[in-house]
Amino acid sequence: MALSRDQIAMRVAKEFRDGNYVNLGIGIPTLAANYVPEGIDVMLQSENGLLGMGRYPTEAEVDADMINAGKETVTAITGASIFDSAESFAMIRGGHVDFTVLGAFEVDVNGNIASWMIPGKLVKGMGGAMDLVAGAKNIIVTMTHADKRGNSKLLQECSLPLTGVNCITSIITDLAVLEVKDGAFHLLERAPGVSVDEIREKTAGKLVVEGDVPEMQLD
Amino acid sequence: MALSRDQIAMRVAKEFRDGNYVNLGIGIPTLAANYVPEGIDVMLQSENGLLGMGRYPTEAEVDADMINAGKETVTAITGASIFDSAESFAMIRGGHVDFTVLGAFEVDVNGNIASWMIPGKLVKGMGGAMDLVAGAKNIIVTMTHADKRGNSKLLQECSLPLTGVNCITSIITDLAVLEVKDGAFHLLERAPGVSVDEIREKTAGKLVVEGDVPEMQLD
Amino acid sequence: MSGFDKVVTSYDDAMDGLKDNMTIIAGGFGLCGIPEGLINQVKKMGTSGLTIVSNNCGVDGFGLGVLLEDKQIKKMVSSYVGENALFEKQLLNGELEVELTPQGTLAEKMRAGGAGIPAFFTATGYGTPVGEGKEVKEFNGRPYILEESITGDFAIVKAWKADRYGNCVYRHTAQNFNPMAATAGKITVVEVEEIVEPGELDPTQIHTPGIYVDRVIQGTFEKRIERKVLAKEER
Amino acid sequence: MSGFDKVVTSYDDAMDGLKDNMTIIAGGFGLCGIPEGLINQVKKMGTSGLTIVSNNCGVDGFGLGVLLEDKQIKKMVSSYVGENALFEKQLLNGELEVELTPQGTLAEKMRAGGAGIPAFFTATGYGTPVGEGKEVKEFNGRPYILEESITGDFAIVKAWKADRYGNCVYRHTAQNFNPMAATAGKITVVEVEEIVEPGELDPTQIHTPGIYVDRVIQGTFEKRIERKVLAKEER
Repeated sequence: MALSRDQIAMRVAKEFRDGNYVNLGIGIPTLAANYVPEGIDVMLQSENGLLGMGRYPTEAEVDADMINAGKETVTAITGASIFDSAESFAMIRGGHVDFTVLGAFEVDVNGNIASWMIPGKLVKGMGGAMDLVAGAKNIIVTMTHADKRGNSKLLQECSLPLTGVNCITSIITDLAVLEVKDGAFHLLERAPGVSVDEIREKTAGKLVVEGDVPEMQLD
Repeated sequence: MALSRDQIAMRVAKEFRDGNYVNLGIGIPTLAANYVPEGIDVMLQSENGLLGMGRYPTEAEVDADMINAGKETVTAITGASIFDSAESFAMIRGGHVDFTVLGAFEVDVNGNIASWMIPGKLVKGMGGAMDLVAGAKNIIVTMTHADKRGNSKLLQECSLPLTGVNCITSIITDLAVLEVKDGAFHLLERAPGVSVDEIREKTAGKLVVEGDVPEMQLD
Repeated sequence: MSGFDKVVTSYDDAMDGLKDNMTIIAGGFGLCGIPEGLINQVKKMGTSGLTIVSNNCGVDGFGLGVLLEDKQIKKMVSSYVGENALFEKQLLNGELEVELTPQGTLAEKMRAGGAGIPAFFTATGYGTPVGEGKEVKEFNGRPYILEESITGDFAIVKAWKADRYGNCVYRHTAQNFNPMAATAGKITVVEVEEIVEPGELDPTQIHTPGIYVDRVIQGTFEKRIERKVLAKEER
Repeated sequence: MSGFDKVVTSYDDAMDGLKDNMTIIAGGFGLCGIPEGLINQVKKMGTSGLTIVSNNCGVDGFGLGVLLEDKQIKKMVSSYVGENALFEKQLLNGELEVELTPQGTLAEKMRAGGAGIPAFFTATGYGTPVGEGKEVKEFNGRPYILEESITGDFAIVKAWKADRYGNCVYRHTAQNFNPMAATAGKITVVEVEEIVEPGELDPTQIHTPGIYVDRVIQGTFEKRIERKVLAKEER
């Protein structure tokens, strides 16, 4: 069975180590914050200028001056720091953030990613995505393995305008966990009940499968 | 009569306008702070990271964490701000400081300045001098017109390694006030009792004298 | 210290000197920490042909969005736009030009503009449409693109508190682009929630030293919230 | 949040991993705001062949000057040196190399190193010995030189207060190069006057966010004054 959005987030959260600084993009990545394993603490970085992002506020806590990168009202944890956007992106671009998790339209076997622009549709902008993929120590791309019409999002070469080049090493989809290296997708784990054949069929770019591919552990 | 060090500083201070931010180098420039005309306020910038430098401390006020760019104990005025060295030089290099006043070994007719290095002598470094001459809106060089052996410091071309190029427009010496433009020193004012001939004799670079040259007003 | 008193008492004085075709750098992220009154003053003045450098362009009827109503903006330099219908319409009509700039590059361009750095290399945008036509140089085997800095004729900034000398502090994430914007304007105008006397702000805790600031004006703020999301138990 | 607790309790732990021929970036200006105990630990370890990036090199017997005694320093990157006799001697002997760097360029190189900017253009040093051999490019008709950023294997920093997560504040002008140094070390060690609990520092008033900091150690400081000058009436 393909994973739900929450299950993808759950699998993402298993990558985090205690003491990691993590930037989570909008959508599935944001959900990962709900599934950080017990005994592990991560500190969330919000690129508008907040390190140590907390939960959403109660009505009484709502403050127009306290928002996250998605422009949502938010709180800060004890021990947070708040700073300007140049400092925030100095952290990101200087490689100080341990994990960036973000969505994508396409990823290819060379670690290129397209996530911000579909020609012909209105282009709203890249926000901080190009900075995040250029700067983070580790990037995890989360997305469905194929689009709604069944077209693979894991390509030999991205067709859409890129967000960054040679930067993606780790992909977690509703079907699989893959590593990108040496010009290929390497299958590391399958979603429970999903066959290697199905993954092979839905992966347009070169796929390397070595030995038995274990199922993901989600609990 | 050639001006004393304090008289040079006095003449320098007459250049300041109310509300100017000023960085004063070590030596004669520092003295200028004592002669700021009545009704005029300037705010002193110290490049180690202090805007609004005050007087020296009393014994009770001495604080090892409160020093100026000359590494002297100092105080801050009410309304001062204190910041890191990158911010301090952002101000200087970004052209936000109205006046830099500094000494020099040599200045030439193209506005080049040499002030930090005499080959053969031990070189201690340029500190912030290269940043200051590259960045300040207005630079005033203060120095004696000639060295102790009578050699002019106002040259056709600097002979010592430079601190900056094409950056000096204003020179105040013990003999004269000069503007540097169009490849020449333009004599604007004479020290009281000093003749144009004496200045001409002690100026090695091209000197332009137009009309009657007034005496400096020092009171 | 009257020469350092930056306080002005009218919005006309605050934006005096703004002319058609100028560039304005505006602080703010979304609707958070935006100089609401200064933006409204630009609308009132009717100045046109403006280039606005700001991470976003407000929403319909609020923030920088109001400058679209009379087509005052010629060009936006932003990382993310189109949160309002009017923007989209003018963009598709060709009445409005957009230069999309990665958010971190935009912040750095403003800082560099204020700090006398005309250009810097960054990995951000290399190999993407953002890097097209830009100089590429390798450092330690990795390619970087050259990005030029940004300065403006005006910078409009929203601070929490400022003293009469222009020393500013920002509140929470309303800080965002404001400190960099403040450094990059030929004329920097700060609209604040509270004007205090010099000495009331701790000298080591000032976000924007007064040297960057030309004018300070007391504002009143609606502080509209773009996306109010509450904790689960309150939903 | 134990994974974020950066506090170490011994100087051995604080500088663990330092090896011969490494580069250390050190905060401080003159003797103000220097990590006294960390410097002494480097002396105790006897590590040699070090490249030290710091605005100055201390004085005879104090600050970075103590690392000269056993010739631990191979190269200094500084804007102003030679406040001590031993430095001068080793420099003239050719036992010590110095790369003189303008003070503002040095600060910016550290900041750039921490911020992922490999190089930037600056007017500072153009046409001088500092500019020799460096790329020159014109922007708006003015020539600028290309300066590369600096990172270190270690950064040693002196802060006033830090919480357990490594969030730091600096006191008065002891701030100087410390915040930039903190961003530019592969391993950043902060020696502080006081360790506080998370939450005790105002989140909007933190000079160095903890993300840059790997280790925090409680120090004791002599805080020697280089040039004590008193107000006239007290002399």
